[in-house]
Amino acid sequence: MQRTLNFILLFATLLFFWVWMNGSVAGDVIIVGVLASFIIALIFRNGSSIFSDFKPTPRALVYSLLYILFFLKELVKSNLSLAAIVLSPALPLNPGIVKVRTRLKSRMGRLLLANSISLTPGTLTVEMKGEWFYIHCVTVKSADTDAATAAIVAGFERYLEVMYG
Amino acid sequence: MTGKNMIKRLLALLLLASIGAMFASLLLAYVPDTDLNFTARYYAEHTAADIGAANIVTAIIVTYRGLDTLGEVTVLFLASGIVGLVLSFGRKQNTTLRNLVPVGELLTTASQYLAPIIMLLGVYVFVNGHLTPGGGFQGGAIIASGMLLLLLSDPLKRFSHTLIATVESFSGVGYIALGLVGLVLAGGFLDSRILPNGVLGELISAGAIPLIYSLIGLKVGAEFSSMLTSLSETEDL
Amino acid sequence: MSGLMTAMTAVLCIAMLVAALVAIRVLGDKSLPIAILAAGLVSLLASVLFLILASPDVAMTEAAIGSGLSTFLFFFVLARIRSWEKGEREYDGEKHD
Amino acid sequence: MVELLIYAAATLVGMAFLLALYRFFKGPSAADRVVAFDVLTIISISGIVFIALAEGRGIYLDVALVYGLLSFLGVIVVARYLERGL
Amino acid sequence: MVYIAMATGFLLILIGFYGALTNRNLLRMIVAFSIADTGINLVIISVGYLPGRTAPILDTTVTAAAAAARIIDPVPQALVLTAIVIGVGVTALMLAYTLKLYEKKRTLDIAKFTELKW
Amino acid sequence: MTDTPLGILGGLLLVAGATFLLLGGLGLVRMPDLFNRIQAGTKATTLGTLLTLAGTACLQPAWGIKLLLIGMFILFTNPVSSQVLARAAHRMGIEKSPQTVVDRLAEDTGENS
Repeated sequence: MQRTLNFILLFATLLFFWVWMNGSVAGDVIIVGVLASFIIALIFRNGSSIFSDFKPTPRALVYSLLYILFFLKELVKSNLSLAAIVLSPALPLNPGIVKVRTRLKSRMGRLLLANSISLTPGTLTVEMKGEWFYIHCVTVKSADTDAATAAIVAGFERYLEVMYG
Repeated sequence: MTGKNMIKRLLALLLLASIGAMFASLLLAYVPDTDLNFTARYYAEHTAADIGAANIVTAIIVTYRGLDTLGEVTVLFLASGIVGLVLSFGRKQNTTLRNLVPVGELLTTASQYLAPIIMLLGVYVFVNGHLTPGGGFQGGAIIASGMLLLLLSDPLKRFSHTLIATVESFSGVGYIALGLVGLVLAGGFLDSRILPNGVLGELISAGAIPLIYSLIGLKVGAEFSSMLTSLSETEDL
Repeated sequence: MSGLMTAMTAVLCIAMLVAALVAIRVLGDKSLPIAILAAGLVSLLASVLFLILASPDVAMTEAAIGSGLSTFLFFFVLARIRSWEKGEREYDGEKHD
Repeated sequence: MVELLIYAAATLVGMAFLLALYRFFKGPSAADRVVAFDVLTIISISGIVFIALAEGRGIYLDVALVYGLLSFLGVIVVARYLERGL
Repeated sequence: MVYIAMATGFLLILIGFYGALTNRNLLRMIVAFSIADTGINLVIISVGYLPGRTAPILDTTVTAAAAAARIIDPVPQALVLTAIVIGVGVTALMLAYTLKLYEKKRTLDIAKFTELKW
Repeated sequence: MTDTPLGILGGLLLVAGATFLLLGGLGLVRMPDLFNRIQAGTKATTLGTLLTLAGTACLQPAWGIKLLLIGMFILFTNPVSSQVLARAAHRMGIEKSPQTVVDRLAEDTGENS
């Protein structure tokens, strides 16, 4: 049962990407896409799709929209702060690797969290071990684990927890 | 030793200088054409009506010069076969498996999600070979890159040889069979006009080109994959 | 916009020549992984140059092959040689001259 | 006006490219060069988009698609080699 | 623009030959060969380029009727496309031989392989 | 490529994206050690490329779908490569800049502290 669901999800994701790549929903495109997605999903039947762990509740849909907005805001904000650092003649750095804790369990959620942390400049995921993430920061505000968790992880985790758990 | 090296280097430089002078004369005498030459003009004017492919390069590779492409695919097949053969000679029997640095969680997860999408991109590239840039060779290379991602996320992973060999032989046989059908039904070996040309710019058009290019794509992908696997299996048994 | 294209070509060509010279150790680093990386850079930049020369098919081939496959082949052989040399000193690629 | 802006943007991209090339040339360690390689490939995607814009041909974007999805493979290969995981 | 690209192609060929002739490490020679390969492809492509024209793919901007006046020569592209793929096959073949030679001799120095010298 | 408001907006976005690319290149040259270079280099260039894609989408609205797809691929693949590289660098024991205040990972794994 779980495997069938997984297969269907992967198939749907691939078909979605196929239509996106082609940029059209003409009949022949869909037919070829169904065929190609089916074969690839068959080859990767042990694999999983981006939406495998997604919780299909209305709240999660709203939160994923909010998550994208929040992420874009963080991206621009932190890029500007990094730009200030790079442009200042003295290079006010205070680098270090801190340890943070995450509550996320699902693979996709953890991947998204690590990617979001890496993409916001100033923080970079170096290693993931169980519930501990090791983050390199350009400016370390506090080496304490709990304070760093609140500063780096909490913002993203709030949304991801609802979406992927 | 150093003196001998010196002489060798000097000779190499002399040789290169002469080749370089040749190249320089070629470059200085080169004037870009202002118009297409005879062959190119023929292709430009007749492809759309005769073959029905929007991508003229694809029309040349698959139909006008189809026999050359058959040769290329054969060369690639031989290369991958010889790589496998050379590496399987005198393989050591009892080497221990390497103890590698384990792969990080992020890469395993990401490759699991990305590999199907890379494969899908490969299929997109070779199915749309007659409309957009790309085609069988590029699509095959992209599919092999997807395999490569899987291999990187688990260096000791072993792919199914039978699957790769089956895909390779089926696509090869299908390619030849389509060529023979062209010989019977249309103008000659590997003629794509065994199916109707359709409307220029649609996905299913240009005769048998999407079909032939898909088979080439699968074959090239399987050949690259078998090269990768035979290289990655040099040390076990 | 041909001026833009010409400037782009010039920048790319400079980059390719520098990378090629690094690769065969006329200038720059002498280690073998760097040489392979530089050769990969040459082929990736060549793909952009092919696109400027109005041949997207070739550009796509070069991008698909140069980005992963050929680099991987080189590094895999290098890694095998390194693992066979385990116990001897670290492989630096330049033992013999 | 728009053309002028495109020229300005292309100039800035070219300068970024040259800076990254300097880092590739300079080193000092192998990993530094890999970072520079990564940055050069990302900048090249912008370059491809600029070429498509200048020529006005949307089909060139397919190349950027392949480039964007595959260029990270090279970096991963080198990184795995450097950490002795290949 | 064509001249710059063509000159770069020729220079890459020369650099590749120089590297293949002066280096004694087998892997480095293969790297040099692949650079020369890229250079040759670049030269062939720039021969096919016609200034002010665009890629040989028909769509709404380049219609089939206007194709002969708008596109560049497609034949060199078809040649180079297959040449690149074959180039990777050849590189893989050379690397496999190198691996085998290393396994036998435990060295990558070309001067140490003396069996075929006379 | 006309001077419509959307076209002007696209041009400005292009310039903004190119500025971020330049900042990334500058950071790559100026930063003192490898981890900071990864931060400055790959992150700023990601935003720069995204803005460039957005600007192009404004200039040529018909390409929007494909540009969005390219942007998504970049967002998905780029952090993966930089994380793998950072991890490899840490395992190799790349020298960190003397300004580094804390390294919990080296403390926990006990290597190359």
